[in-house]
Amino acid sequence: QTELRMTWYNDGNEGEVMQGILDRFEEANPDISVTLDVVPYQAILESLPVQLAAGDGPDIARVTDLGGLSEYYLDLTPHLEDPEYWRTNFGPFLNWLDPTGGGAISGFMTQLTVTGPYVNKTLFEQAGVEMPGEGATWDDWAAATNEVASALDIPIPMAWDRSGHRVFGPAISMGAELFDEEGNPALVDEGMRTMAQMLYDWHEDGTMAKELWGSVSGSTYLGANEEFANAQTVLYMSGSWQIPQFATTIGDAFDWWAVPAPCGPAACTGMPGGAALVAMEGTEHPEEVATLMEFLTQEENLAEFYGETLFIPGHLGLAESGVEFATDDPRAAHALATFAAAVPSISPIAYEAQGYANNRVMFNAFISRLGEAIVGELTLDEAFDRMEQDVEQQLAEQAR
Amino acid sequence: MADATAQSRPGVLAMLTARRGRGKLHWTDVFSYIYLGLGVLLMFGPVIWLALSSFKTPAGLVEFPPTLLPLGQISVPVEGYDDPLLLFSVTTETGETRELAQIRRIGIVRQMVDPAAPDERIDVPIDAAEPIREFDMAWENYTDPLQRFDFTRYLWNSVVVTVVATAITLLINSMAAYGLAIYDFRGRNGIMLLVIGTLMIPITVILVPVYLVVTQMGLVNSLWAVILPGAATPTGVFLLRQYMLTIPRDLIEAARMDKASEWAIYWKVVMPLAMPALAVLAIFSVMWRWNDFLWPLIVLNRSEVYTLQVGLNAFQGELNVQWHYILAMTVVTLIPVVVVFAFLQRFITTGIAASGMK
Amino acid sequence: MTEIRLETIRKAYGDVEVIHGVDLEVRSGEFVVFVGPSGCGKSTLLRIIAGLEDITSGSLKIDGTEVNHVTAADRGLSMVFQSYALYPHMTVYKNMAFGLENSRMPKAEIDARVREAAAMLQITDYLNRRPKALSGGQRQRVAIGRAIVREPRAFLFDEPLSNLDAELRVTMRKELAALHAKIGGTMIYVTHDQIEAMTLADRIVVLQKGRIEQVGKPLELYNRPQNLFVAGFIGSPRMNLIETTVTEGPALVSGAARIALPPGAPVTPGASVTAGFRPEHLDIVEGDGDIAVTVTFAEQLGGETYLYCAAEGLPQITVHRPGQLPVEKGQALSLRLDRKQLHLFDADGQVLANGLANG
Amino acid sequence: MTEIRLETIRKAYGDVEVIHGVDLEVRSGEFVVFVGPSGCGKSTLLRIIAGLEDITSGSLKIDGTEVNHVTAADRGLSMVFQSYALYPHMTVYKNMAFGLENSRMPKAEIDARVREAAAMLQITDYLNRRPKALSGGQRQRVAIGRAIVREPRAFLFDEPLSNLDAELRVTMRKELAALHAKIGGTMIYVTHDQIEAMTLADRIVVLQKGRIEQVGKPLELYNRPQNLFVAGFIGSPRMNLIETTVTEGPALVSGAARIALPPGAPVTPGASVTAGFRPEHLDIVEGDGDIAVTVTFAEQLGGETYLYCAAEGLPQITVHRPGQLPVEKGQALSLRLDRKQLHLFDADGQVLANGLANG
Amino acid sequence: MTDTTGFGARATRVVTAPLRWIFEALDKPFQALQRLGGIGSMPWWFLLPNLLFFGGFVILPLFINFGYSLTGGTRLFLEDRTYTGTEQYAFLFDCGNYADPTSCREDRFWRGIYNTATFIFFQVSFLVLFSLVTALILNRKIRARGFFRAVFFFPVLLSPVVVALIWKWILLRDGLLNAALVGMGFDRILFFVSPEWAMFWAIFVSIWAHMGFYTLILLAGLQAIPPDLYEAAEMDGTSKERVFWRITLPLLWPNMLVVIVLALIKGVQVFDEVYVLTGGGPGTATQFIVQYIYNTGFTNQVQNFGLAAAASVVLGVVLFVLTLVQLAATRRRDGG
Ligand SMILES: Nc1ncnc2c1ncn2[C@@H]1O[C@H](COP(=O)(O)OP(=O)(O)OP(=O)(O)O)[C@@H](O)[C@H]1O
Ligand SMILES: Nc1ncnc2c1ncn2[C@@H]1O[C@H](COP(=O)(O)OP(=O)(O)OP(=O)(O)O)[C@@H](O)[C@H]1O
Ligand SMILES: [Mg+2]
Ligand SMILES: [Mg+2]
Repeated sequence: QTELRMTWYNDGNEGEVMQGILDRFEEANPDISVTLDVVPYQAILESLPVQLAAGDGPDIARVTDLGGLSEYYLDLTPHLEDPEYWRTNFGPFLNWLDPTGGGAISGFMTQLTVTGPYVNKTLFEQAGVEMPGEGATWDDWAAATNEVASALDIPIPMAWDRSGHRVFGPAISMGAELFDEEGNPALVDEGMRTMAQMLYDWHEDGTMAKELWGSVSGSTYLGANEEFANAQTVLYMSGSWQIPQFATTIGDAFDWWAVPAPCGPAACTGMPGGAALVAMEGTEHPEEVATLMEFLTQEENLAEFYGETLFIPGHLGLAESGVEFATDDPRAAHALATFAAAVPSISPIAYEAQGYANNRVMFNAFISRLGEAIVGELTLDEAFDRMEQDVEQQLAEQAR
Repeated sequence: MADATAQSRPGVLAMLTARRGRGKLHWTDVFSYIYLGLGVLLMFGPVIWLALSSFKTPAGLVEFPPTLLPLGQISVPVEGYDDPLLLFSVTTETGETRELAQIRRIGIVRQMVDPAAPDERIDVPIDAAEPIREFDMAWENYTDPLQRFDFTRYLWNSVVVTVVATAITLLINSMAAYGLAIYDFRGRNGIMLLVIGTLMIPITVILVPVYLVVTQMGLVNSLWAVILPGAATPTGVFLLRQYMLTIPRDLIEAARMDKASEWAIYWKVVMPLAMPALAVLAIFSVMWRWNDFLWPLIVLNRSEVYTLQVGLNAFQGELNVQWHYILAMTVVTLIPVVVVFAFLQRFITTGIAASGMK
Repeated sequence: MTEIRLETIRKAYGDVEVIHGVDLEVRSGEFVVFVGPSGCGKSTLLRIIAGLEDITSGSLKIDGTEVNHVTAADRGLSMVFQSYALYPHMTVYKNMAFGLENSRMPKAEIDARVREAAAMLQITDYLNRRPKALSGGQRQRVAIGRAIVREPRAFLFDEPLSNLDAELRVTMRKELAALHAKIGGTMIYVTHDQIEAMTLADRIVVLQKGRIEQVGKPLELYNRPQNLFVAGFIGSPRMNLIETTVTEGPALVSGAARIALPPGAPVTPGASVTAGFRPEHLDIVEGDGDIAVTVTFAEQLGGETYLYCAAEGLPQITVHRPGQLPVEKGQALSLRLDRKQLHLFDADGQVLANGLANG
Repeated sequence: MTEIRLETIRKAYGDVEVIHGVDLEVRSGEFVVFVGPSGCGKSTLLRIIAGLEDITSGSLKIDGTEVNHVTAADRGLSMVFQSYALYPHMTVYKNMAFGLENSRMPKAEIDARVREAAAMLQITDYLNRRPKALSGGQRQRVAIGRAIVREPRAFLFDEPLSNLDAELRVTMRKELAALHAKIGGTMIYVTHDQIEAMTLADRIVVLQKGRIEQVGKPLELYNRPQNLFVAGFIGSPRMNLIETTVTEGPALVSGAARIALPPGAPVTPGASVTAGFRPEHLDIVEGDGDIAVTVTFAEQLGGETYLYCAAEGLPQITVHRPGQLPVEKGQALSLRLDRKQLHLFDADGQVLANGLANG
Repeated sequence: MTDTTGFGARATRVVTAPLRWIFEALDKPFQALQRLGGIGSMPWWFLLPNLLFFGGFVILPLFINFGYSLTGGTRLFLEDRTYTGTEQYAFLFDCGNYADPTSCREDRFWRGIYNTATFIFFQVSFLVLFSLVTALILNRKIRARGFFRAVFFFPVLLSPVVVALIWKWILLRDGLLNAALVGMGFDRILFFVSPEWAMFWAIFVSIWAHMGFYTLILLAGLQAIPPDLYEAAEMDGTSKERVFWRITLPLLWPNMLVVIVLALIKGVQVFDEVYVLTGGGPGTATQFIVQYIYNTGFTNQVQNFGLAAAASVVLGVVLFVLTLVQLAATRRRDGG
């Protein structure tokens, strides 16, 4: 009997759902057993790369640094019965997993995410403020949330996840290009400066609270889901993955509403993203891994998975046909619909950024330096210089 | 004879008035007891606060101002509704307060019902209703995360790691300490310098090289990978050696005259006498091993070898900070430490005092 | 029974030689006491015999076999340490049994031996106590018991009584003497206490600076010291020693002292001679004596009296008389020496005479 | 000069009273020694006088002023501790100057006083050393020096010599006596050493269990003990004490002893009487004596001899004779008591007679 | 401990039975070694197991680490990495002005160093001060001394992560402390937003967590001071203040030295508790040198082992100097 190990992390109930599917798989393939090793997310980010580099990695892992770890992925193509199925249904995402563009098939998205804001609709109602509608700009939202907050004495008008990934969507809306003509990263341009300046000003004028972006260092992630769930903030810029969690933690305490990505001069886009389940090159059982991956990507299994976890499908066919989400919460359903609808309007730059192997270098450089600027350790201009230096240095180091 | 009566006054009063010198109550006496009182508050308070908080619901946790005890909202069964409904204290427009149960909330309005008169529906603006609460321990903070994984297995792994590692640490460190304390040999100073030198290297900075060594030995994903690397602690050698130096040489020589082999001297004479220092090291070792997180996270990626610390943190996802679980799990990991402390604290005090060093 | 022989034993720590060639034979069953000033090498010599220190050169023989390279454990000797070195974590029983267990003796025999020794030393009642719970004298006995049970070829003691208070010391001294009388083993005993040496020893070995000064029976050393060092060292209070010049007569002259010697005394006029006379060999006489002194200080102990006297040009002269003497401070006395007990030493400190005919 | 008066001083620790009403007057310039068995309260009494312990009841007066509530610092006394309690981190000079600096004395005067005391105690050469680098005797002197410089109203000593070895103790004892002779201050001295008490004291205070048993000059206590406790306590080796019955004659009979008493001895036939006689008051006689004994153990110290003898129905009898006695173990002896030195105590331990006419 | 019949003792015997068996079993081989090599060889046999572990898991990694510092790239295995010589060091030390981190190429490294220095300065001073005060008070004749001693020692047993969580939980925006402040009519303070407050709490919490240990060392020192010295001082008419400055403190000095040096070394190594408490923020206000190393080598997407290793070698040199200071200090104590 062959044992396969799958390293997994959980944001919600996806582990349990996956376990259910795996049980069925084992039933169908008695000679293969699959063990789900649930680790803290920190291990996926920090330990997994080292383990993979040392050759001690698992057979399959759920990862978020899609491109960065691509050198360790297994190309499943030779082992798949129907590679075309994969190309058709996972086409755009396969490139994220293979930034070299060689056409390898290494895995699929357990979850597609789209970034975008949530608002506390109830607060708007209580304050009697009109919610900005489709096509509203970030400035409109800033003004509206400020109005609500001051009317109801809400401490934080607007909160964003402390994450470069979250910022890049709006930044692209502001006109950031992220890459130069040759496709090399060019982090700081006019659009990015506008975005950074905007965030900086919001922190200065109290639209955003320094607690989030100012209170930790480096690239540390901090979310505002608690503040949002406790109605401490009017608008929360995060992403589709919060839906299952809000459905349980907020429930019907107030009306939490996902709204379409606000606009900038260049676009109205969020960032795509997500986690992928990928096969690892280090495996001793590529055949069995392929068997498992094929099983997992069967349409009905994926449909069950996305449906139960309330994840936006990373399967084009299912995206088209729609997944029946296992929720009777109208707010969750609305949010899912909103994010799913946003997928077509995502800017190509955003896709390119998400597919770029070293995108985290850019994210981190931006968020850590901007954070330092916000607390006053650097001026914004110094911060821009440092961002570029950081990116340049890390890429150089990697190229050695 | 005010002093004499003070001496024999019993109980708390005596405790409050007892003091070092004779003569009048010195300002230092007053200061001492204020300091000690504040000390107890400051040292114990936070831990107790943590323990209390760990029984609060997520909503209770973020409540401001916080309540001292964990409270839960009361729900009552109401005729005509399948599930019990949550009870609120409602201030009506006329200013009187009533206890109403909520059916559902729509926008900024709660649809409510009087449990006594279930037929009539009342609409109440949300800010006019206050939840009614009572003391309620949110045990689910503990049971939920513990059910999410194989708690007993991880616990067993943690216990194995802690016990085996502590045993190995005590054995090899005490042997080394014995060698360095009892014998006078060429190279001893060199080894002591090495020990003291490495005493100061924080493990965090050599994580990767140690991982390389462990990989090369093929230990990854076995408990040995967690047990072995920290076994030869310079701290332990240093502590034990300093203590063993205080054992009179005569005893060693007496044992030699008594035909004891060097090994017998080590374990029958020196080890029992080094008990206080061994106990201190044992306590520290248990503490280190039990709480170890960063290192197991790197070398263990298979669930059958997870330790409790890795397992408990596995519910920390990419995007959640679930304080109610974190606090509860913190309390869980605290329990063995508290137990060890309760049993061995007199060893700690005599041990460290006697070894005069860490 | 065991005979121990030391042949030109030398011991150096690094470059410093602390034992300079010691020759000594300890006879079977003999109680030999090492005395000497602090740092003279008593302990070192004892530890060499025990095997706890290496020998730098020379040869140590036990019953005729050289044991230079035999470890302490295998020499079959027992040692009682000054600190007793009882194992604090073991009961008295365990302390005594430990050595036997190490040689894998059957449990029953261990038990028998321990109980026998305990009975002999009257510590049977404490067998289950830890040393901490014993008084000084009891600890002492346990230490001896631990030595006895192993039925060693010889016993070594390093100042075993020096940690006890004066009264207990007297008791334990008598017990040790009784013990030796009873079991009769070869014993080597280190002390710097005069009285212990005098009362316990069959023979005393006086050491100084790593060399043997004299070996002999206690009263022999007391009565016939072979050199100035032994004369000054043995006896408490010390022998009075005064440096004199021999004049015709012959007589010894120095400051306020003029000691006429009987004819035939082994002195040459003009020579420097040190005269030694013990405090108890001075009589207080009416009229002219040998030395005219003034009492500076009198100690009336009731049963005996010590007088400390000053005399012109002489060091302090001590007088020891039995009973209570009605002597006051500042009183002038005339002292007369017992010639039979007068010791004379030449300029090199070697003895010229131990006792002369009464002059 | 300072007079210290204790009036029914009591001291209790919690519920346990350890000093049961002590009355004592220490006269100005007097050297008073407290002796008594361990735990009898000597140190406690001294510390009460020093001000280091509170008084439970009673009154302590220095020069007529009650000082019960005066702090130690303000009583103007100096104390020399058993451990010396020298400040290990200060030089000898600093140690001696410390107390003076506390009272903000001008530097020049401090210097003068320290140097004067140092000269007197012959420690001028060590003024810059730390206590660690001094020998026991030197430390002792520093401790005394520290007491002297403050020119205290009285000196208190708590077993100051007990940490020294035997030889040094003798020297330091003499120095102390000389010191008292020189500066003449009031001194209270605690010891459990017989000889120190006998030789140093103007008066000895014998304590037992927190009570005074007898106060008197040394030889008075030695020759005329008022009760059994003092008789047994003063004198080393101890007085021989045997319990006897008075028969007609009168005579004292017990076991192998039959001691005829001269007529008029204060005894009633049939009464129980304890007879006490010191070891040096026993003569060895040919033929019939008072007690027939067998020697169990003889200690020949050269200048004197101790015999430990067994007699039927009696405790061990100690005999102390000057000189070297040719006595062997096991030899039978006949002992005769000096009636002039015979002490008789009644059944309550109170004295009946200290010395009788020779019978 | 002396109780040989109680439950505790019996339990101990049961627990130690296997240990005893192991020791018994090891007796034979060690006796053989002793017969073979004599007593002179025994220390090495006793040291051997520890040295093996030590060599494998400490010394060897230290060498590998040094190897890393001379190489670049992101490869894990030393042989795959590009040799760069001292470039990593040069990069670290590329500064316009060493006193101004913003002028340095690797500004975070220097910020880490300056933050660590600030932290150590305050943490060590106050740690020593509070330990001393606590030890002095615990050394007085107070009731329930054992209890109070335990109270102050207790936090030493908590893991750094737990310590940080406990305090974070209290210091949060809606935490207990802010509730108290609001209750007393003050404004809320966002402790983790202000660099000064963040540093303050980092120092405070680390003192809270470690004070008990140092207190115990000082307490041991205090208890070793003979009480009669105090009585002698009392007889000498010394005021309490003077007794403290002139007697207690000098005699406690050796222990103080141990405490200071240990606290310094632990201060340089500070990482996890502050990392969990403040996350190094706000900005980089509480980012310390060890966190810099950890981030550089571990949390960044490009795991820069070489640079991290170079920084840790620099840190090692600093620690080594501190070690020498300690050795010199203890030497002096032993000698003088
Ligand atoms: N380990 C050693 N290294 C160097 N010298 C030593 C050592 N042990 C002892 N000595 C020296 O050897 C000499 C003899 O020491 P020993 O202990 O035998 O003296 P002792 O006669 O027993 O003295 P005491 O009566 O003080 O015990 C001393 O001068 C001592 O300094
Ligand atoms: N602090 C205390 N608490 C309770 N009892 C005490 C205390 N100090 C002394 N004692 C008791 O008081 C009695 C007298 O003690 P003290 O120290 O005065 O005796 P001592 O005559 O000096 O004895 P030693 O000759 O052994 O020094 C003893 O029984 C002792 O146990
Ligand atoms: Mg010696
Ligand atoms: Mg006393």
